[in-house]
Amino acid sequence: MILDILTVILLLVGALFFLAGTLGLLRFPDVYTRLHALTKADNVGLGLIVIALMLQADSWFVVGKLLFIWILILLAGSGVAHLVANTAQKRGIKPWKK
Amino acid sequence: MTPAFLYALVGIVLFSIGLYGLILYKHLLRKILAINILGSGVFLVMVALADRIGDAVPDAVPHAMVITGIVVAVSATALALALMLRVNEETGQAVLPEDREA
Amino acid sequence: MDTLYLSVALFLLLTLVAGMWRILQGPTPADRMLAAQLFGTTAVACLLLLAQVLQQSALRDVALVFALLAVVTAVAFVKRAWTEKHDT
Amino acid sequence: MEEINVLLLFDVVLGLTLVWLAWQTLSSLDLFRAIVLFIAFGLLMALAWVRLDAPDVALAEATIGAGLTGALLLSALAQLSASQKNETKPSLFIRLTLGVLLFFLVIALAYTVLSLPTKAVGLSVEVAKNIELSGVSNPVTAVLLNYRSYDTLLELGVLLLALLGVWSLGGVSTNKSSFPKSSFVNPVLDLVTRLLVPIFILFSGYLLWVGAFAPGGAFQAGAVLAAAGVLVFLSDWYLPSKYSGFALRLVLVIGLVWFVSMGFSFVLLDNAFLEYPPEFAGGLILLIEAAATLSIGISLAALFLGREPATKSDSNIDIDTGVNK
Amino acid sequence: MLIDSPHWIIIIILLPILGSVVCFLWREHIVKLALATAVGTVTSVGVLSWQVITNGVQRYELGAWSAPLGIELYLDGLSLLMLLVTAIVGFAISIYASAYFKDDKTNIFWPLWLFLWSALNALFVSSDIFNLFVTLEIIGLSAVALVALSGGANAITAAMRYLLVSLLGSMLYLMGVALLYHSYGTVDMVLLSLRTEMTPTMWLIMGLMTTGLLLKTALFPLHFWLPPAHSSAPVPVSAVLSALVVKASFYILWRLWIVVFPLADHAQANLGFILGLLGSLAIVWGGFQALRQTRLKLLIAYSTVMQIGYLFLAFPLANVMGWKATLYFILAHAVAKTAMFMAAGNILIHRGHDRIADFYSMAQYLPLTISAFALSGISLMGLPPSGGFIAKWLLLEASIVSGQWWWGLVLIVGGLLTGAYVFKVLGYAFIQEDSSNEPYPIGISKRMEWMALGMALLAIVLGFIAPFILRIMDIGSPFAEVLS
Repeated sequence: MILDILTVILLLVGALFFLAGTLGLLRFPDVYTRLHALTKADNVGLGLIVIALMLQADSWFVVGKLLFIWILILLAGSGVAHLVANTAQKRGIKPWKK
Repeated sequence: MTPAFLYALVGIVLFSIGLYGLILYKHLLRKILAINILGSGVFLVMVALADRIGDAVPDAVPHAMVITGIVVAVSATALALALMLRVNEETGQAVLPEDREA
Repeated sequence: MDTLYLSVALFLLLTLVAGMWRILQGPTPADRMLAAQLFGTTAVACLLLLAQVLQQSALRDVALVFALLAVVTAVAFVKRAWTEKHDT
Repeated sequence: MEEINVLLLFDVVLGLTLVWLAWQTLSSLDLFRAIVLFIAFGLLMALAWVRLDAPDVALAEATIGAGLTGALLLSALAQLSASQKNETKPSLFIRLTLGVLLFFLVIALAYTVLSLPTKAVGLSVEVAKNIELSGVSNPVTAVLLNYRSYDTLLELGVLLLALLGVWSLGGVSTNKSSFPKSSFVNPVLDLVTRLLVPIFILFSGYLLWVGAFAPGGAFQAGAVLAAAGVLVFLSDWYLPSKYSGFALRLVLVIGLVWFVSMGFSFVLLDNAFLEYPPEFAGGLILLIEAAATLSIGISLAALFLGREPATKSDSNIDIDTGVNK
Repeated sequence: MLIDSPHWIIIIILLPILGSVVCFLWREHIVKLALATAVGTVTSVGVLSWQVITNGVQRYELGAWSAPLGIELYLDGLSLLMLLVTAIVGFAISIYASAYFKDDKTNIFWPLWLFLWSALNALFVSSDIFNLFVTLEIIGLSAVALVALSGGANAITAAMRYLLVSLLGSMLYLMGVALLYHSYGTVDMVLLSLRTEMTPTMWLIMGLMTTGLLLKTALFPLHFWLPPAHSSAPVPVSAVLSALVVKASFYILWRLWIVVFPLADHAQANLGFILGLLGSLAIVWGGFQALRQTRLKLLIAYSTVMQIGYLFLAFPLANVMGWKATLYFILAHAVAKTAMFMAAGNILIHRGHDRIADFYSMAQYLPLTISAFALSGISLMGLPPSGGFIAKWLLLEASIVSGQWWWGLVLIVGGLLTGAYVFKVLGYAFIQEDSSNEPYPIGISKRMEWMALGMALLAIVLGFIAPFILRIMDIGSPFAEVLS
């Protein structure tokens, strides 16, 4: 029961992070800030949902796989974020200033 | 109406959109994308209809056929893209001669 | 519980559709590509939820494939497609 | 009941988005945007396959349809020197005529689809009845590698032919800076590649092995392997030229040759071509798939490279293009 | 005994595939390996023919799975003749190509061509409509790559257009396959023929599949892609495309029409009339276009557009005699057109161009080649005693028997047009110019000249061995369903 409640909370917060990420992607003014928004959804949003599902998993194999997927996304996401930001800078895209 | 029919209808619409794009758009890359979308439409119809009996185990034969089809599609796409680049190199444009601007 | 999973999945799908606006708007290719990346992650979350509801563990493999292939397209973008001619 | 409604809503949103994406892909003036939309389209197609209880197809779509095709398209766009802005809209009359014709086609197809019998006419019963004899328990693998393995055999040929065609076209000539030079060496990319390539290969092996009893199989495993190859090319690693001649060609055809010889080996024992004794079928299928995975993976990766890699004997080795070094 | 083995039907498919692979691997010996494969394939087809002629129809269950679960091969007189003509034309083209291709293109040509040959064989014996899709794709992709082989803007754009058309055709066909499967639960032609019935759905399926296949067969007005593709390809490839590749998609359409589509009498009459009409238009349009051309290879390509028209004249008749005429047209055209393209190739190499107006003194320099052109022209015109004559004779009889004599008029118009463009070329070739002009130093391989002449003679011989060929056509009575 407690597990279920925890799952519900984690899922909802996770979904909220995805919403925040999307809103950031839509509302933020330039590539760098949008990148920032994106990584929140990637890392935290997916992470929360993965933890929620791990609580409900039937076997350790599933837990392991879920964790693996999350780590993979973290790794890939950070690598890609670096590449995009780095290239954007090299290409001369100026960061947004107020 | 089960979801299967919904997806079959989506497949039909994709098929038509692909056909429209293939006939009307001139840029070769767009034509190649159009063929891919058209193909996805056919595949969707094929698999969706296999699932139309709701609760039964879906028929594996169309699934296998679609996997075959996806591999054909990527092979053809690769060849088409290579050809497109050659057309671009030879003519300086990425359209067929009949579609060139006067 | 399943209804909750599905609702969250549906919600994620809707945020995904909303994110499409960024692909359409750009303005730079990087913006479009970032939106596609978010697409990928959201789809992974959707798949994991569906795997739980439909009791199909294979969907987790599909999610894993999504995660892996997203890297490949992103790198292909950065290394090949992102050239000056598109930065307008 | 509620569940079903949420699912139905999910399907409706997914379906409409697919149609909208397809339309936007084709009608967008910016080609880069079109390609990104197409990649998104591929991802959503994979979700649709999931909803249609076709996880095997979803795997194939996610790897090949969205992933590799996307990388191929991006790479091709980068090499395209022609202006993209030469799209003029055809006259309203033509668009309307075609639109109306296609509208009727949609109506006719929709009518056809809705009037199909709702009782099973497919082969699911036959597939299930013979699954014991097929050597595997995943029905899709049974169809691909046993019941209709002849199609799969020819399919390996399609890949090989496409590659031959691409090689004969030779890519864009090298002196016109075919690939935009990667202007900097990136240590992060290098690290990511180093970490990911072993994972790709392991996962490919996993998909190959799991294909016997769960979604997966040679095509999906091969595509994941190909993705590793693509990542390697993108990170500017090179295939040593001593492997790029005969050895490479051998790997490309090994799947096909092995398939034919396995299929023929029991002909000598009075079996039909591609008939496997049920007690060996499982093992044989795994062997065939293993070789096929290797060939499929390398072929798809080679398709991405876009031309035949230079061998040691070729004098004109081009350093910029990364074909050989 | 080896010669009685039931596996020859699969060997004719596997042998060229393996040959292709071997050519791909060992490039140093590619021509020898390829020719050995060609000899082996022709021999296998020979053994198979002997089996079928003595024992009748063959079936083969791949993997021992019978339809509907598995894929079955089926070989009757119709398939056998298609295999035989493929073997003969294929062999001649292989010999010709061994002299034609000199540079690194050999490395690409042979694997592609042998694979194409294998797919053609596979197509003619398959009785599974999805498997036919796969073979069609192999044929399409390899044909496109072969067209592009000659390089240059014309060939590349022609190949690009061809690829798009070919893919569209396949997808329309595949949509039909999907709907057939979900309507009747099988993709096996024989089983489908027992199950199909005329419903609105069936009409749509027929429309999709027919359109897709007509696009690939290049029936007027869907022929737009053919002349550029067939004329800009390397000569051996042009021959393969005109002689065999367009016939492959036609063959599928034909089989569907005879076996699968449940055509009631009036439907048959109406749809058949449309196809017959398009065929007639193709003959007239193709003939006039051929006459207008100033380049030899384009002229021959338009002649193919025209000759495809003949194949559809039997559809409104739908009687056994008409179908036999169609098959005879296929055989005669395949052989004659191969000869004609080979002749054009010889001229092209000899002169370095194919401008018809500059063909003076050709008969002097290349007597064998010009004879080959003339003889194949006789067959295309349908003059006795050639293969083309038998085909036209059969069709004339069939149209009179079924009271639709007007199709006979089309034959006469077609013959006259063909005569006009053949004599146009010959006329220029016999013009004498003063021989002080620089002689043409480029000698061409005797092999190439003799091959052209050999095929042209075969086109004539087809007129003499008609009884034998007609007897083969009856094996398994492929056209019998229409009779009932």
